[in-house]
Amino acid sequence: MIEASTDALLPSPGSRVRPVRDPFHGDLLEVSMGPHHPSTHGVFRMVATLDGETIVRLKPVFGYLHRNHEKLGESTTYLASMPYTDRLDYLCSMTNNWAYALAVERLIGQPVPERAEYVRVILAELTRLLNHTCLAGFLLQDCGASGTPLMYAFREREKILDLFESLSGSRMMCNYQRFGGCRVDPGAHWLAAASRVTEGYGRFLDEFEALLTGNEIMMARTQGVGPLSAKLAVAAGVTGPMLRAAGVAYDIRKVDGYGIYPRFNFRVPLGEHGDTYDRYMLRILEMRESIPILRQALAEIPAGPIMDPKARLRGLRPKAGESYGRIEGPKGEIGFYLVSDGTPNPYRYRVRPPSLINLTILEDLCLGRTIADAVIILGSVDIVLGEVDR
Amino acid sequence: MSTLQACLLLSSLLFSIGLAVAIARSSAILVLMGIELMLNAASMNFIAFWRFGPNPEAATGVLFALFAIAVAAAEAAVGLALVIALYRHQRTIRLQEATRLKG
Amino acid sequence: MNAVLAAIALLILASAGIALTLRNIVRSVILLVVTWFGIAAFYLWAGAEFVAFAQVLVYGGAVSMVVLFAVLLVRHGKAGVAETPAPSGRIVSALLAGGAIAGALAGAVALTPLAPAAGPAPFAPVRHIGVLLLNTHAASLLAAGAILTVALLGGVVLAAGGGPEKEDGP
Amino acid sequence: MPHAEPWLERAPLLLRDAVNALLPAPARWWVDSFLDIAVLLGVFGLLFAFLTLAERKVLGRIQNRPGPNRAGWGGVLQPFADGIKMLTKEDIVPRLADPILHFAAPVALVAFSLMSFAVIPYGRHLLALDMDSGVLYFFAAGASSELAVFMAGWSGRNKYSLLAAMRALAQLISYELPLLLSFVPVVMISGSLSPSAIVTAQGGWHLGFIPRWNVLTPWGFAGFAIFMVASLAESNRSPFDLPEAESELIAGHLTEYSGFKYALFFMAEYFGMCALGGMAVTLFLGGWQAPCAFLGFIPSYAWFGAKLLALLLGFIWIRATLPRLRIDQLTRFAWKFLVPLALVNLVTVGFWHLSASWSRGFDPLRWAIAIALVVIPFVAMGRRLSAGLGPRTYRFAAQ
Amino acid sequence: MLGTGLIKGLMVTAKNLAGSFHDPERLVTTEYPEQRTVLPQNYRNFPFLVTENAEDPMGTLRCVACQICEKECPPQCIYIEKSKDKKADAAGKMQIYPAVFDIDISVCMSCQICVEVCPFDAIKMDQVFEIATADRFTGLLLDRGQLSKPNSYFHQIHPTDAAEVDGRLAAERKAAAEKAKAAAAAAAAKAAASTASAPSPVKAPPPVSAPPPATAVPAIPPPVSPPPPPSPPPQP
Repeated sequence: MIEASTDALLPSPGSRVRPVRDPFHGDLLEVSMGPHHPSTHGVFRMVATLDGETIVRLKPVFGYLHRNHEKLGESTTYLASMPYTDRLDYLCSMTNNWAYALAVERLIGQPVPERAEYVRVILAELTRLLNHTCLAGFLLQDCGASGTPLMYAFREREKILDLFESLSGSRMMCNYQRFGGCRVDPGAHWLAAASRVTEGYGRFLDEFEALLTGNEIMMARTQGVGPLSAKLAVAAGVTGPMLRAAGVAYDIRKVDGYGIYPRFNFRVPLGEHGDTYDRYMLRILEMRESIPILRQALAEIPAGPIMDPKARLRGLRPKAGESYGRIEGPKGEIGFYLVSDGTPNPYRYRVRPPSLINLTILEDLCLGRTIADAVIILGSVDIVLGEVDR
Repeated sequence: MSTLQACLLLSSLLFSIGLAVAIARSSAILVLMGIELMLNAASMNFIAFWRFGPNPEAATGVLFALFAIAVAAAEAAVGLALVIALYRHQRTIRLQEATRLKG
Repeated sequence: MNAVLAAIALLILASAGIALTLRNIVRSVILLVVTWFGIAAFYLWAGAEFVAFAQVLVYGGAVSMVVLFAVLLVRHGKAGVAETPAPSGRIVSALLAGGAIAGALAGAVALTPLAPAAGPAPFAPVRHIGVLLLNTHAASLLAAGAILTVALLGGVVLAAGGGPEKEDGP
Repeated sequence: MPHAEPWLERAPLLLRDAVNALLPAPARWWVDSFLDIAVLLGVFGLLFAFLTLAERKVLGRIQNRPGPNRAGWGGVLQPFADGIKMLTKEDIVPRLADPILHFAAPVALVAFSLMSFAVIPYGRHLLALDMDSGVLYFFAAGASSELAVFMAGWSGRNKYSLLAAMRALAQLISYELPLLLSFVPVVMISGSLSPSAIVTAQGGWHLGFIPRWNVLTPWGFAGFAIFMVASLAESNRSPFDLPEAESELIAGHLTEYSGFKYALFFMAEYFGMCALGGMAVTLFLGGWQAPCAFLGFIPSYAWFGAKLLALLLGFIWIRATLPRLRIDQLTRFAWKFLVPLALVNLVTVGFWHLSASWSRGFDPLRWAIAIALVVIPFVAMGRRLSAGLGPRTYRFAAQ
Repeated sequence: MLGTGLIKGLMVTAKNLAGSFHDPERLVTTEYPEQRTVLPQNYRNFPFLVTENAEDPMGTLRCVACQICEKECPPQCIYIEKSKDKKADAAGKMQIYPAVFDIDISVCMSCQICVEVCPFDAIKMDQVFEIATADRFTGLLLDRGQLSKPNSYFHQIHPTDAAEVDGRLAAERKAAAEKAKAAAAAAAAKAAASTASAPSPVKAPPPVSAPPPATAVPAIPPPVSPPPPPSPPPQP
């Protein structure tokens, strides 16, 4: 309607309203959602073509937050890239750090002391709790829940961020892992605090689920919305909870058994329908599985050095070669691929960002759904634009 | 001129405007609106006669106006459904172009 | 009293007249809604409270919504909100027909000897109307109900018949 | 207790009489009307101001944060600070907008929502306009307000606004019917469309202590529930706030509004909420009647105010908790659930009316049948509505 | 039944509404300018340069302008120019010092890498965060004077780290002093031997005197608290 009227009444060439002619659907409405839109989780943009409220075409546009991350990684030393990995997925800096440290450790053959491995597991699982909590809050916010679940999620997230802050000095940009260990030793105080947070988390999850998981509106909004088939998920390289929600048992903690994960006894929940509700519930279930891991790690952590005494902080000159370090990040497989040519800077520095790769199937999930569904599907994909655009 | 005559004059003018709308406009929706206006003008007459008529206790004028409103609502619903069906089939609601009855 | 009537008449005729000339359908429709409100005011002035509110409820609340919905649904292409004008011949004939009818009716009204205005405004309480509806006019009420039901069903069938989109409801 | 009314109850009457005594007879009608309007505007204007504050405070408390608390003691001056901010902001009208409709929409919306205050009986002697068909007037005024929402959405020439306008229309068409059907039982029982008569019909007590409010009967409770749900939808409150669904449509029909026009929309939303709440109190909660006989010394308008505030708190509470429906679910909920339920409720009230003469012995049976007539369709239709939805169990990968 | 989930959710919010009035767990807001959270010791934000002597902040910088941090800084926000001359450092040794030491705080991302790579414990992380300024350019470009803060400040914000650093530095200096003393003694012995072998005292070198260590580190306060011993791991 707008396009017709602008044609006739308001000859404004600067108008950004463009009609879309489609012989099969009549004239459609093209809506540019983003880059500044309340629910695109940052500066993401979806160019949605609507027939009524139904999406017939959806083009994700990203790159508004591109920062040259990989090129920067190739022009600085190995150590200097570490703080930059914090800024990839700024909710999960600890796991980003770990994946990068793992890649470099593999490149230079650096062992990691036992205590550091335990600390890494503790931090990774705390990060998983943090990320999934945020996701659940944001997803329910996208469903229109007036911020209440989001505030509850942030209330709990705050406790984990406080832990991170007292350990690494920064709440989100932790820059904590080093090649061959971790930077600071968590004292007994910190471990006790982490234990308290872990024990309180189950209660929070119960309350959070009572708030909205059984809610009829929430179920009506999410069940059967945006189902992702296992075939498409595997073909598109989707990883993480999204893949497992589609029913594919693939968890790098089990597959690779990196670090000391084989010592832990935990289950990998699987979804059946692959819809938005499954994606949401998978995260809740994973959080519930993370709690026993944390409990075990906090109980078993040995004394000892946190850094390998022979580890070198600077002046790394790895022998020519390549390595790939990947871990199961909260959003999926986060990996770093490094090629060394013997100089202090990596020859090639490449990130495998789970957010970006999970996002590539957005249009497949949204076609035929309404614009309101697209918002929650995007919310359930769990992206952070810092990682998508890099 | 008595008040009743003024009322009747008003309703006849409204009726004429409705007629003009129905004839002059090319959009099917507006044609329907014109017909609605004519119906309304008729209802106004009922009310006017009830108000100034000899036997207001029977309230026949009021009841007639009520029925007219109900039937007009039904007419609007069916008419607009027709417009939408027309648009579905022929991609236009201009009456000059909607010359085929076949869908 | 007559000043109020004059104001109401001005509102009704002006809004309807302007609606006749506007090219923008949405504006036309909204002006026609104003006309309907004016007619409701006329009913109120005449003392038919119940009819006035029914008029607002049905026209202002329901018919206008359906009309606007229809305008938005058929908004694309040539049938956009800016209506292409009808051929000038039709406009002339419309004005002629409207003018002729208006003249004839006005003449008739002016020339017919009508009984002078009755006394104070009659009052039709809701209870009275209800009793009348269910006693004397029960058959008409049933007929109106049947017409409405059939119209509703017909409307749904017509609007939902063609394609995947529906006017409203399931 | 009309013979022994406390002076507080009669205070508004006394005030009016005092004013009237000073005036010549011809001016009294005008002054009275003006007084009514001024009092309504003043009271509800202030209520609006503090309701925004209360909403933000309650929402904050529910979300574990204190809410606005900087302007004045505990934040009491916040509404006025907001008002000053709104008034001094730039009023932006998009270049492509339809300027007339863009201006008219907020004005019409506020006007319509104010009109509905005229017929609500706020107290035994507090009623601006005692109209024979007052309830009909109320809903006529309310139904028109959605027209203004459409105007707002359409005039902005913004695609989000346009989608919001479509949604507003669909929502109105869907929820007007259950809203109207839900109060028909009350009209059937009390035999009047006049709000004051409906309130009077709810006076007195069953067994001496259970108030004879409509909500305390099976059909009344069902009607009240349907009325509240439909009025949530009518006033565009969460979980039916689709026209201004922030996460999809940015601000819906308000996207292109700023400054004072935006404030007017806000005001109209709260006015509409107050009016619908007031009507719900009148129709179902016994209006200004006190819940117990011995509490009759508290003036009736205080009871009305307390009930209204409780309902408004309920609105806020619901908003703080529930997510939003999708537009097709919204219309389906209205047509497949609320409308049939309201129709069944008509049957229930018919039964209730016909069985009114049953002797004491059959009274429990009457209640049981009426309750069954309400509950069974609710459960059955609720099950059909939520077919295929439900909690799921999840499997775990083999170790 | 339809609605049970809704009611459950409403109960949760009601519980939170009530809880926010008496349960500190449910009202977590800190009203910032009036209330302040206690920053953890490890909290870091923007680096500063440590000076040994609070009275002479510029004269006793630990920094010797080795430029390692400048090289390692990921966003390259440090700019150092070496001095042409040498000045005595806190230990009295003649050192090159930074003639210019600028950090662009608007670029710095507080990653702490400069601190980790500094071999002289000369740059440490600060805990300031209220540094907003309207001046976009010079206001955020801190120079040597603005960056230098006394060691006592370091003790104040990071007591554990500071104590450890001071202990290490004292040990190093002691070792250095002993070495110097030993070297001096050796030299003296050698000199004595050479005098003994070559009895011509005319060309004897002047006696080398190492500065006494006690006066070398006058600004170091005693450690506030010893670093906590490595905690025994909690055993199951």
